[in-house]
Amino acid sequence: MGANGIMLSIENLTIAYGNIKAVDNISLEVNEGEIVTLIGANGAGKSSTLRAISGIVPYSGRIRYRQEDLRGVAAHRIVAMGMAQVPEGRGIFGNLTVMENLKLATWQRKDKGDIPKDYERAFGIFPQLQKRRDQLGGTLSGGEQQMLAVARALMSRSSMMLLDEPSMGLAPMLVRDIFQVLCDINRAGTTILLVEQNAHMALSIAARAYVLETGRIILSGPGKELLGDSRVREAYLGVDA
Amino acid sequence: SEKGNTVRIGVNAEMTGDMPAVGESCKKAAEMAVKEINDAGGIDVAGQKYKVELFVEDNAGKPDQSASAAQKLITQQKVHAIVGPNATRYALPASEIAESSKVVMITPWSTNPKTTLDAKTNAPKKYVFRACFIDPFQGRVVAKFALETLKAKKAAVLYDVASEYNKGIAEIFKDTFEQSGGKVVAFETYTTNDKDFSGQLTKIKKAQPDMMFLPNYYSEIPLQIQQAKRLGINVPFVGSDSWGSQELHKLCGNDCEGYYFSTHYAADAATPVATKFIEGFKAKYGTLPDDVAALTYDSFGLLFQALKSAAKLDRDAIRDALAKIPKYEGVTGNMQFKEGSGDPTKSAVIVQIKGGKFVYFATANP
Amino acid sequence: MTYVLQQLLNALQVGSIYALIALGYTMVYGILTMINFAHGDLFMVGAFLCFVAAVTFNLPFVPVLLLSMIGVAFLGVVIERFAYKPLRQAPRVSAIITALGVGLFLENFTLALNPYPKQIPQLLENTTWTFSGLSVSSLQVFVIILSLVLMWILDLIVRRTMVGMAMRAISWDKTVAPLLGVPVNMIISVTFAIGTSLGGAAGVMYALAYPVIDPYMGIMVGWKAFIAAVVGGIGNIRGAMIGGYILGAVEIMVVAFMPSTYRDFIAFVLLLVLLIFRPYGILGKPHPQKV
Amino acid sequence: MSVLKAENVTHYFDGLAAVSGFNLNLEPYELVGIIGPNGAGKTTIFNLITGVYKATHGSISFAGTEIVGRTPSAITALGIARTFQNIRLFKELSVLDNVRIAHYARVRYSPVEALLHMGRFQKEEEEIIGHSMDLLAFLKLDAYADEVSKNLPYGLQRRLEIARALATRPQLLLLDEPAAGMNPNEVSQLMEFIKWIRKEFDLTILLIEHQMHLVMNICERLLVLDFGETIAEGLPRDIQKNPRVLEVYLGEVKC
Amino acid sequence: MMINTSRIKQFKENLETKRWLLPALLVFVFALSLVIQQFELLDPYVQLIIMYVGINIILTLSLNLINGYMGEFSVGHAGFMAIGAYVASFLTVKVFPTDMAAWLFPLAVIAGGMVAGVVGLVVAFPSFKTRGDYLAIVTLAFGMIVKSVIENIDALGGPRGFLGMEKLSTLPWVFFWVLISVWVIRNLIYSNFGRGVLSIREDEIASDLMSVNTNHVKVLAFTVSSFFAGIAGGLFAHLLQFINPRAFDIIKSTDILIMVYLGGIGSIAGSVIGATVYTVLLEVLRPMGIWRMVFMPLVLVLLMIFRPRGIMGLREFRWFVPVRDMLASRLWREKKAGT
Ligand SMILES: Nc1ncnc2c1ncn2[C@@H]1O[C@H](COP(=O)(O)OP(=O)(O)OP(=O)(O)O)[C@@H](O)[C@H]1O
Ligand SMILES: Nc1ncnc2c1ncn2[C@@H]1O[C@H](COP(=O)(O)OP(=O)(O)OP(=O)(O)O)[C@@H](O)[C@H]1O
Ligand SMILES: [Mg+2]
Ligand SMILES: [Mg+2]
Repeated sequence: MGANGIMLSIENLTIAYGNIKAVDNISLEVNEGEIVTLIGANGAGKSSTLRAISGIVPYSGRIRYRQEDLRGVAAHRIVAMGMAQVPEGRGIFGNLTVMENLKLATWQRKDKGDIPKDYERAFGIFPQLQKRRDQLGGTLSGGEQQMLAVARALMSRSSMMLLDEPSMGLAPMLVRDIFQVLCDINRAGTTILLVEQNAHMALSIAARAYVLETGRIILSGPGKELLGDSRVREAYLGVDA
Repeated sequence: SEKGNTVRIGVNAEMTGDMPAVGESCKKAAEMAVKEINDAGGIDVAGQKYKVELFVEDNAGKPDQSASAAQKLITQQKVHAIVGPNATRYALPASEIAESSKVVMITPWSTNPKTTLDAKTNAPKKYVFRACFIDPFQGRVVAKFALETLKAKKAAVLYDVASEYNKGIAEIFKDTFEQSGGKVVAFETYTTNDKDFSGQLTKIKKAQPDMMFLPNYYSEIPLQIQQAKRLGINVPFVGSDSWGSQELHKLCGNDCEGYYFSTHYAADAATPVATKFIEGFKAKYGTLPDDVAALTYDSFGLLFQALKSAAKLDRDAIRDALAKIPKYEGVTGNMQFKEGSGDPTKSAVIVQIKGGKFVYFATANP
Repeated sequence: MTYVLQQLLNALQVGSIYALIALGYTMVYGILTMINFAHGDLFMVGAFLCFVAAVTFNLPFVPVLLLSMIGVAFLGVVIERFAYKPLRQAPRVSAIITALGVGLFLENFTLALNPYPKQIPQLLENTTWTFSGLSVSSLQVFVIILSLVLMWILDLIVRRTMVGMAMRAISWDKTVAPLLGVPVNMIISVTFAIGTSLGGAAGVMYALAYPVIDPYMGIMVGWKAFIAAVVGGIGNIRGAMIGGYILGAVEIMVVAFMPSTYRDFIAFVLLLVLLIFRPYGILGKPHPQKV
Repeated sequence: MSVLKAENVTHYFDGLAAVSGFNLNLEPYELVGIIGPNGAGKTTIFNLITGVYKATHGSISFAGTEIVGRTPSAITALGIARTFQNIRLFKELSVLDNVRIAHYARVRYSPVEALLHMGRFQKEEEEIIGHSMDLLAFLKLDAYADEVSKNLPYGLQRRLEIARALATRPQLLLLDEPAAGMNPNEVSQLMEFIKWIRKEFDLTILLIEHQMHLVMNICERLLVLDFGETIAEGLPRDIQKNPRVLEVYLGEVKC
Repeated sequence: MMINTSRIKQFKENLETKRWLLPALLVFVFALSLVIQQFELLDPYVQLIIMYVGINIILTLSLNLINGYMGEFSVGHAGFMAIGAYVASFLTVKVFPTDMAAWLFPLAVIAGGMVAGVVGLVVAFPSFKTRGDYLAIVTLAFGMIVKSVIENIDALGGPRGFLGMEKLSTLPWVFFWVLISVWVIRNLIYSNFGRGVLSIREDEIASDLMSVNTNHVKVLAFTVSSFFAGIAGGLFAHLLQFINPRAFDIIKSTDILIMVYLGGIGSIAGSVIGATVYTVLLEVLRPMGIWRMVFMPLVLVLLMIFRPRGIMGLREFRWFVPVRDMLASRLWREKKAGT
């Protein structure tokens, strides 16, 4: 893929909270149409990276989305540019109904007329949600909440989706479902940057992967390749090398 | 200890806090009195002409600040005498300081008997005076007026329980009224800053009084009367000197028409002194003076008269001259300090509200 | 019976006003978990704007109401931008103390401009109807109805509109909202505008019902409305309404059936007892503390 | 006698069973691990043991004493200490003060003695400082004693939490995801460290962990939780082969 | 290693020698205040202001214990002050023989503080269950209840207030009580209980789980805090010689709050500075008239924006910190090196 194919590029990103450097000078890129995954232990800086991309934490370095520098662009404007995030812990508004949660995600959209079509698309992907349209987000089961979070990101008409640990807290069956949906969405044209603890699963669907450790990228390469890497196997898959 | 060749007079007034309007009136009258005497060339004390210099301190409607204002006037500004504070709760702490510093303090408006008395011995304080009559007198005047003139048998009282003035006068009214054969059928209270009295008034209505006594501040009177009328209480309303602000007309409009209150003076039955003051005040500030203004002006008048007869310009000489004033003709009537007391002998008047004016109705002598 | 009805009616009027002010507290709290102690003083500013509009500009009721609401809303938004926004990351109490400071500033600034209490002219025809001893004034009815209508509208805004949805979302989680494209600062400003404009409306209503106003009028009413908001469950719109009516009812009913001297004492003791049994207010829920 | 015995412990949140029918018997000096997917109820079990939540049903006894219904501070004073999944240090306080606070229950002097600086006060305070510093030195944190704890790097914050827990002189130590945020190297060190403190302080240890490497290597026994229920229990070796457990942690999707 | 140790020793000795300066200075000032009192050396106005400053320091310190050190938000502190003021005044005026009042004055003040302290429990108990804004309401309502109760007790003069106290609060007495309150709060804060108080502010749950008996700590903190508020009340009453319920209303509570947050939370030095700056500034700006009341809140708002924790927030004047605490780690190292 050429330069045009680069959807998101990050150069020399550093994020610090006070004295603590959460992310230390990392660079990575995501090409259009790819699933790229970022794995690493707790506190490695994965979520911080996503937050920086979405413009909700200050950072140094350069983040470009479709060639545009995102520095100084307000978080809600970045969403309008077509990049949505499914945050860590799902970020469902427990006091809003399923429908309201979805509706809120259309805040930045200009093409109000197309919105109904997108509800249909979302409900097509997650038929379970349709049955629970008027239920409060807080009362959904974990898996349903995660689906809602993904559906919500779809509603903002994003061409790129950032997901922070979508498998967190899900029963194995649901984990599989969610990953299946991610593959489907990706095949339908959405670029995905996926942060995961469930390294095995993530590596198996990702085109490429980066391994983050205490704020630094220590490894990168095609997903399948890393799946076989002994260091990865030992550290993240709980399998003795 | 006093410095310079001016007579230095301090004002300790409630400029901020819970009764800024009182402080404002007090300050205006003080400035007017001082300007008048200076325009007339100053004041003669023991054969020498002095200009009068005024020092106004805000007591912020707080007892501690009232004390520090008094103390500041005494030791920093080195005043010869102090006028104010007006409300008893601020006058009391200031009076303790004036008394112990041996500086004359005249409160224009504190009608509580305790202000001029030593709290321990109940003997009069030596340096504390007032320009107004005291609550028991006023309470009795109103009670007598209600019984004799209004022929009321059953009275209702609504007063602010958190305010010493209102409570004091309400209780004296009740005692006098019941001793003289009347009956107080409702004795209801509220708390300062309340604006809704509907609960109390509904209860009062049930008690079916012939008259209602409202010894409360003028800014509350319109609300109380309007709400009472709206509930269908149509009896005469009677008040005390705290009604006596020209602002009452602005605030009350027609609702207060025809009602009575006891006060210090009546502008229409005014003596030439009073007329001159009223005209002067109107010319200077564009409003009619209220009784805080009149009493402040009289406090200054008392001081000036005392100064003229003082043996020398000195705090003790002023106090002696003041205590011995033969008779002072003031805006609020003639007065004289009772032997060895800071309380003047003076009469009260009952005025009626008529056509947006306070109209003289009767005089009550002590 | 008439007596009880009359007192109930009184309670309803007092409660409506408390509820209206409590709503403003609750809206701001709901979204920022910040107690806007300046709210009572914004309410006072509303009453003074009513005076200016009605007396200086001689406007009739509807423009007066709108002008006060808009004026106070504007002031609220300005205060939020300059005094509260810089403190969003600071300890919560700093913002509360700032709000206290802003309130004191508003009181004393107004006082510096107007030392005397002001009278509000009768902007609305006020007739009193009597039904077998029960007095009902048109103003009373109007205050109660307008309060209810404003509350209803607010409830609609918060429950049904996109902006209301965003407000609820922000109150649930401030950090996620921007990730969905919701402009958080804008919504907070709108919330302040709505919350404070309700304070302004309450100021006008109060000024009509109790037409003598002064710069310190907001202090006590403000504290009481805050109590109402907390009793109802702070952050909860319907809770604020319920809290307001409860406080109004308690105050009036103590006076109605007990010596009025004990009103404050009994009213506050009752509120304390209520808080002991429902420590988070009537409709409030404790924020679950995840360990 | 067993150190901790939980029998049929059940806990509901708003009608949802976060833990149901949980049983556990810890022998002295045992090192037992609890694993399971997120939200399985692992932390809730810690909260039930330490008194943060009161079990809806069931009983928990510590060294023979029933502890359900006691306050957390009382339970801690009995000899159970813990660390937290999401670090809960006293952020604005110094590292040393964090550890000193954990001595609370063992102080014998009264407030009056503290006021008057009477003998016992001086002596105990010095002892506390000495003990705290020794502990910090033991855990190689003494160099940071005067540092404000929120300024420590993540890994040291975790270690400080352990130091703080040890300062309460526990018999039973509960560690909630102690390896979270550590790289494989650090995890290896942590494994040694846990074994070492167990020996030094003669502890019984119950730990929650997601890092299989750690769990499989140091735990003598494992419990696997899912949806509040214990789905497997046994030796790490057996657990590792248990198909149901494998399913919880691994899975495959064709993309 | 040798060099290092000796340097610490030197530092410690240095600190310890200089440390005598502060108590010495305080004793000197106390003696001075006695002399001033005896020979009327100071302008009574300045004396009065200094006494206000002193009383406000006690109030600020005591509220800082709850709001600053423990991290609660109590807004009814004037209520405790009222209790102390009324109890002490009632004793000196109505109970103690008149000629003995001056001698028994300290007793009256202490009694006022103790009653206030006991009543402090009333607020401590709800604090077991509620926190934050709900506890704020409890304290607010408490303040209003105290005011309303006093208004209804005729023996205390009701709204008319209580008077007849002699001017028994003198510079030495106020100074003495300031010293006591600073000393008590400092010694408590730098003890086990004080650490408990701080840990509640930082994280109440963790504190409980680190064996801190949070209920005990809260009871102690509320009792000590209200005790000193009561002491301040007794001094205040015998300075003004007149008290009424209104002097202890919500506005007074607000003033105390402002002094706490102005000076800085969780700091003795902050309380001293906050109370002094606020009191003195109010006096100095008196010539501004109404505008002083406009100006002061602006100062407060600006300070909060630029220093959200107040002037000395969470910092301490180093001589207030016991050597044992300040040099804890160094002394330990020194000892290790020695053995
Ligand atoms: N708001 C914050 N303030 C201070 N430190 C923070 C903040 N957010 C994160 N950190 C710290 O930054 C580091 C990286 O955190 P981050 O959340 O990015 O990690 P992560 O890789 O997403 O971990 P996890 O797997 O737990 O989600 C951690 O040490 C964390 O404690
Ligand atoms: N205070 C609470 N109120 C309501 N629900 C709670 C509370 N605490 C925990 N839960 C719920 O109980 C369940 C178990 O939570 P718990 O924290 O014990 O999980 P866990 O096994 O420790 O997971 P993790 O590995 O993510 O830490 C979850 O569904 C959680 O949402
Ligand atoms: Mg993360
Ligand atoms: Mg957990």
